[in-house]
Amino acid sequence: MTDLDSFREDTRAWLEENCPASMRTPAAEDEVVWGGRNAVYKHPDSRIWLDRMAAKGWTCPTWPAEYGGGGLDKAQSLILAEEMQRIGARPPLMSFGISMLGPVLLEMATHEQKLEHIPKIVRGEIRWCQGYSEPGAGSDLAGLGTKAILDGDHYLINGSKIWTSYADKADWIFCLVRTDFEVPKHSGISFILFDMQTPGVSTKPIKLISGNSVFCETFFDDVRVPARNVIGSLNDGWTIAKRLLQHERTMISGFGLSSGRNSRGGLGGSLEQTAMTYRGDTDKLSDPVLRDQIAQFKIDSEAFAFTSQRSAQEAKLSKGPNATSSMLKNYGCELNKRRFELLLQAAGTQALGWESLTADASDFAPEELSVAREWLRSKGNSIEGGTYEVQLNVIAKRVLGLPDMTTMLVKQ
Amino acid sequence: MTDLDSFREDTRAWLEENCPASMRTPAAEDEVVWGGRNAVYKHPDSRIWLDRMAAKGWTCPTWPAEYGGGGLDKAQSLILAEEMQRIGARPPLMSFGISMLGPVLLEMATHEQKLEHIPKIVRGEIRWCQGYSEPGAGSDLAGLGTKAILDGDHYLINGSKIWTSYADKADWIFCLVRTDFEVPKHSGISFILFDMQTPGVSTKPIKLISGNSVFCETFFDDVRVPARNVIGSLNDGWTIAKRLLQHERTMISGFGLSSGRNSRGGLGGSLEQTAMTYRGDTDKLSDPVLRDQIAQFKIDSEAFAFTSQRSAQEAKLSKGPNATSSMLKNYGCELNKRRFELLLQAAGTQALGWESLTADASDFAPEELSVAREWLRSKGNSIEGGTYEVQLNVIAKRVLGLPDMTTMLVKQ
Amino acid sequence: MSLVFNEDQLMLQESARSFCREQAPVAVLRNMRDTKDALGFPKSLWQSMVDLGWAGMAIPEVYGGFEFGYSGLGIVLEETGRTLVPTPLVSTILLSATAINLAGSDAQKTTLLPAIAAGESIVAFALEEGAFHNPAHVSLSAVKTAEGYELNGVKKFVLDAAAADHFVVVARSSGYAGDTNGISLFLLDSKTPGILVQPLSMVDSRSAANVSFDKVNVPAGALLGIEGAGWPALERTLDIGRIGLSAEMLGSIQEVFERTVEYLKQRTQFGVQIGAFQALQHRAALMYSEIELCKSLVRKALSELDRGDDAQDIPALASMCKAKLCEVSALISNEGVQMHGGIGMTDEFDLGFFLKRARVAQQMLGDVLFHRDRYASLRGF
Amino acid sequence: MSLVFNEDQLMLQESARSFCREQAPVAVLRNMRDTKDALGFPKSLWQSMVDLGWAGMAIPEVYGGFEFGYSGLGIVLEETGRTLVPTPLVSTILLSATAINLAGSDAQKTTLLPAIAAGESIVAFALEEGAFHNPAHVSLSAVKTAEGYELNGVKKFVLDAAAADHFVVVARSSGYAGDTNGISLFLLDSKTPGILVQPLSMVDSRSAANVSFDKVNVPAGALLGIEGAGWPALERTLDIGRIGLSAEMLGSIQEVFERTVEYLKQRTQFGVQIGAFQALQHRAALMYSEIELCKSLVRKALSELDRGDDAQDIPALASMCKAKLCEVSALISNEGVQMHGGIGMTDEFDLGFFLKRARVAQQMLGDVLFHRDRYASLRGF
Repeated sequence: MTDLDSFREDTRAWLEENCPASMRTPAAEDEVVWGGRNAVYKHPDSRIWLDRMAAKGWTCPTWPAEYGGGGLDKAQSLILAEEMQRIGARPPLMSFGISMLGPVLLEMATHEQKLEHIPKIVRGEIRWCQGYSEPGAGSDLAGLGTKAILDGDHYLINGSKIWTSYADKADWIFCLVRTDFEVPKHSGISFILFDMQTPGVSTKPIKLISGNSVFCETFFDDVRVPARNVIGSLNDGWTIAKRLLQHERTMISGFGLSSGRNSRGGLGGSLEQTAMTYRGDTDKLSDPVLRDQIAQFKIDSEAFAFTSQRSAQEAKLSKGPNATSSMLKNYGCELNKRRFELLLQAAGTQALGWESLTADASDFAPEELSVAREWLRSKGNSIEGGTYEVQLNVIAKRVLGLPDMTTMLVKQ
Repeated sequence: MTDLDSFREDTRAWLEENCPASMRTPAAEDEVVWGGRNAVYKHPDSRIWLDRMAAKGWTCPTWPAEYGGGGLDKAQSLILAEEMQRIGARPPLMSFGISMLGPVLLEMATHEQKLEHIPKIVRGEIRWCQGYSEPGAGSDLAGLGTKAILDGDHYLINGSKIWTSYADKADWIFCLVRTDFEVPKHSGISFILFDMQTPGVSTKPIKLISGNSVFCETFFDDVRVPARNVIGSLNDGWTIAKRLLQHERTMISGFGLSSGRNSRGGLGGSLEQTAMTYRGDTDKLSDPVLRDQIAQFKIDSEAFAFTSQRSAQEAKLSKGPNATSSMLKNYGCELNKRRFELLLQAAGTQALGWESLTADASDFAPEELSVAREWLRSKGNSIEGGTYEVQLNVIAKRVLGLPDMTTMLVKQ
Repeated sequence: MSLVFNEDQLMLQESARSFCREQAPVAVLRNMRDTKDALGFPKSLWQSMVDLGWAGMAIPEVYGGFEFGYSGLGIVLEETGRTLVPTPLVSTILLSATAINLAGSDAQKTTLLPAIAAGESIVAFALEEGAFHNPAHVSLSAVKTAEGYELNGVKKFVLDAAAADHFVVVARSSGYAGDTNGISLFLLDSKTPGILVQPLSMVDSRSAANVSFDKVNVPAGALLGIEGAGWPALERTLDIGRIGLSAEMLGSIQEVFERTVEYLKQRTQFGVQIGAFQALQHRAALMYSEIELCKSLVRKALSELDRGDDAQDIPALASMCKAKLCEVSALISNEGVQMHGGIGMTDEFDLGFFLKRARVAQQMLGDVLFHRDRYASLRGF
Repeated sequence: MSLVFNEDQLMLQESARSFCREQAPVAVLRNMRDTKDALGFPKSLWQSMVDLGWAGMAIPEVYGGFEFGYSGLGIVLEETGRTLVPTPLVSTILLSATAINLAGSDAQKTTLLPAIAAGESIVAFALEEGAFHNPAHVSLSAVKTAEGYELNGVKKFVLDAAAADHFVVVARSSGYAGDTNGISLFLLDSKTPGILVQPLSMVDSRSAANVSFDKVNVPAGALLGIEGAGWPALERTLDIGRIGLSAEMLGSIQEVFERTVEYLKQRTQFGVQIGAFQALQHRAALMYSEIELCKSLVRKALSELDRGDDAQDIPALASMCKAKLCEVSALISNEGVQMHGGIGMTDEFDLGFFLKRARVAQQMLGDVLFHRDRYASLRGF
């Protein structure tokens, strides 16, 4: 038996013993564990499951054991993922600390900084949010105006951020601030971390067209942050920001990956099943044109999944994220948007309810209502994390090497 | 009886007497009469028909009688058109002189110039071609390099033109030349007419992907042209050129207008009839997705025809071509391209023949072959007469009033 | 036939536009939503519109209307579409009044049309039975009784049912779901015993309800037209509804587009107005072109309706309008949000209301696929 | 399963690319067209390819092949697609050799496969009978006789029929057009009396012919597989053909795209490279994205084929490939011409050859609508 075989055997046995039965089903949206100081465990077993996994570092399997991670190599982590999938185990923890900040800290932070922050991410003790966009800046991320002025061994931060996901629920923020005002705009930015409980920080949720409020406006009014909380070199925050945006894109393109699967989108079955159910069809979808559109969508989804695989394989060969991340982000988002538009067509007026006014949901079932809300939410996919337009610019210039008219303009 | 009623009665009687029976059927492509010194009358009656119509000035019904035109007002010319349509009479003459040059001469030329050129256009004695585009210039029409240098009372013209339609068959050319080299590029251009038999003029047909050669390269090598042949003010040719391009766009957008009709496209019946015939369908097209695409196409075609009508009505109210000409040109061209792509789908591999190798056309019928050729030809619709991209720029800037990035660049 | 507005029509457009901008901006719909208003439209606002003659625009003079024609009604609908005014124009004026006028007896017309034109009566149109528009697929049953008929069945997604004093009900008196024969129309008081109105909360915040008919007994005089032969009047009613709804959609589309172009001129990024970016310019130019086609279709269909008995090709024109408007409405509502970026995603901004309304209007009276299919059949392929 | 090339595959790609660029540029096809070559491909060029092992790439070693796998053959096809090399790879290698290998007796395999691998035999595949791909709709009849079978009927659009020494013929031995039962495959000498080959001139300048079979008597040994049970082998053969053809289309698509991007960088208008115009940039970026999806599909399908008996989901993968490649091929061939402007419309420039080939390849072995429909059925909706 190879090492990997025995690792698989051990992993399987450990999971068998430690993963509660209740954690082997898909999590409803409100059962997802985000961790943090005010963590909510709607299902009591989810706390047990998180603690057990965190103790082994398996919330972050490939991160170094030195900082609390699992210390697994790529092959082992793949086996862990396969074994978890085999029993349908839920991810024990969702967090921007894991998907975005952590990888960047591991690459760019000092040993002390890692020691301070990584273990808490692994254990889900601190929930992070991202302070990038600013009101009025939009895609022009580098045009940010939040100021950090050195005052002894602290920075005094003033300004505001927008589109901060879950800022009202987060404990700490990783934030882009301007620390040099004399240089071109990309050059004077620093990447800094601070506690959201620091005096002067306030948040205000933004209500979206879907009726939900996952984003906030965040205001900084003379917020004092220790200077040692800067990550990487002072004024070199743009480098870190770009790196982090790549991780964000990779995460968002996952929307498209799952959009081909049968389990998503609110309505129980797949897209084609939904269309058939709402038409009373059994063998074949009776609307031939919708059938063609769904087939086209599913072919694209499958092709997209193969492309993500291929991109991951290429990234492994060339080490590090590759040029396709912009393309994957965009295609994934467009697929997700297409999926919800098709779901609306699949279910007709039953997918256009806003809320149920009856006790027994005889007007609109909860799954139907969530289709409408998620459809509205999906429109943001091609705006957040670098707009559709910005990604196309990136592909055109970085991947295809086409000349840059904006640079010509900026040079004026 | 009103004047118009009696005009209609007279016109009907005249047509009845003067339009040969053979001229009351659609003209095959090689039967169209283009006029000129080397005019070809494949059908002998077409010469008779042209001469009779030209004698009344009815080849150009609304042009002033003073210059040989019909001198009709709008209402009368409409009646003439209706009466011709009623008996299926062919247009007696096709020419760029009528559709493009004439209207501009009437507006901008001197009395002497009109007297010299208009009557010959009306009678089809001179066939005109257009010398606008130059090799390498493409959409950047104003960047032209053909030079006209004054030498006494003549200009000495050197340079070359490309995409000159039927230059090898034309008698005269209307041409844009650079007459001032010290000013911004739009300002130093003049509009000049000359005989293609002038020494130093030569042409070379360009073979297209469709296998046809309607366009030429045209070379000018020390061509001496009388200075009085300049139309309008010296160095103000760009004004005339733009006016003329509007007429060209109006003409080209006609492609889309006719693309909804049943009689075009090489295959006898309509698009949907073709699709049904090649599938052996009788009541309903058996491919439901193609049926949907054809329906979408036909709806757009009908909507486009209404839009052309509306635009003409609006132009009448506001006097002169209006802002929609770019939009109509583009939409018409795209419709024509769509039509041919759909025809390929309608007829499958039978629409993919290049020539017939059999005596009885048992491999490919002539109509099938012409679909393939016209399909290829249609790809040029969105390139000639101002590219698709240039028209969209025009709509964005002139109609929607969006700011101009290229101007910002040129200002550099 | 003229596809451009005449003086009278331009004046009407101007006055309707001012009225909607001033008296009925999007804030009115927002307020209806936030206060969970049960009626579905502000009563006093509707009365002001009635006072402007909007309710009687397409009703014959002899029944208290103004005969300004469908082109006039279309102009009004276009303007209400620009600010998403919640009104019973579609339910009561376009659908029910048309059905009554086409199929009703003189007594029925005399009773209801003047009341409608005067804003005193709201009549809901009860047709759909499933999640998709399917007018021949009626199965709510009308069985003959000694005194008249008994109705049994359920109607879904009935617009303005909560405010209605009467219903036009599409029922089946013989045959099976899918047959065009055997369809009968009824006009009945909404208080008739056995009727249960169950309000719905829809994404577009307009008023709709599911309505069940449980042993609803109506007199023979409730029949609208001839028993079993309701299909032709129903089809024409629906076509008029589709054309009018297309006019409303045209207004919304133009409003979103104009707001978007305005935003492109104002918003700067990377030091320039984003409207200077050519990719956005071209997308805007393509949208403009599609909207021009929509305008022509809607005007053509409306003016054809106004030719009365000479009207030609109405079914095909109705399907062309609805098919094209659905397509362009999807395009513009999506591009509007995308080009506005983050702000377009916020509830505080109006754009979301247009997006939500767009999808409901797209489904109503047949979506794009329904109408392309119908158009192809009408054109014989 | 790996979707990236290994060392061997990269080497093959490199050598195939050099070969095609140097020995078989588009000028070769142009010359075939201009000289109206009857054979359809240059014989010596094909022999050079045979010498490189391309003909035997997917043929088992025991029958004289090299078993380099379908991934290898796909790499070669992709490169021939880049320069539009006319070869019998589709007719003889992808279709006929596959059918013989899947359905043939040992004797049939021994006779023909080594000859094919050695470039000594060209075998055309005679399937279509109408203007659209419709494999179950076979009606060319095979009637049993004392000595074997008599074939009667017409096959259309048979690739490389002029050069073929043998035909694989798809015939009906029982049942009716449309039935999958009753289809039989035959392998016969192209000189058999009663066969008439009528060459076609197609837009893509490749060799095809209509072939009529008039009382063609063949021995019992000409049957390929079991009488009436040819469908499964035919389906698999066609799927392999569709995947291989998709690989060829992928090569053409990439070539057109790369040439277009190159042109965008070189061509200047209004004083700047046209590639700096954002609208063109975005269209290029969208094309790039679609091509990446095409690549992944083709590689996935080819490597799945190479798993032999473990291969999964081949029918769906084949339909996904062909559907997507048809769609993107239409997009790229059109955009290529448009972005090149006038020069793209001239015969002197190569682009037209790609456009013409694209439409023929799109129709061949099923167009986008055929394959989306098939995919939906395979996925159960």
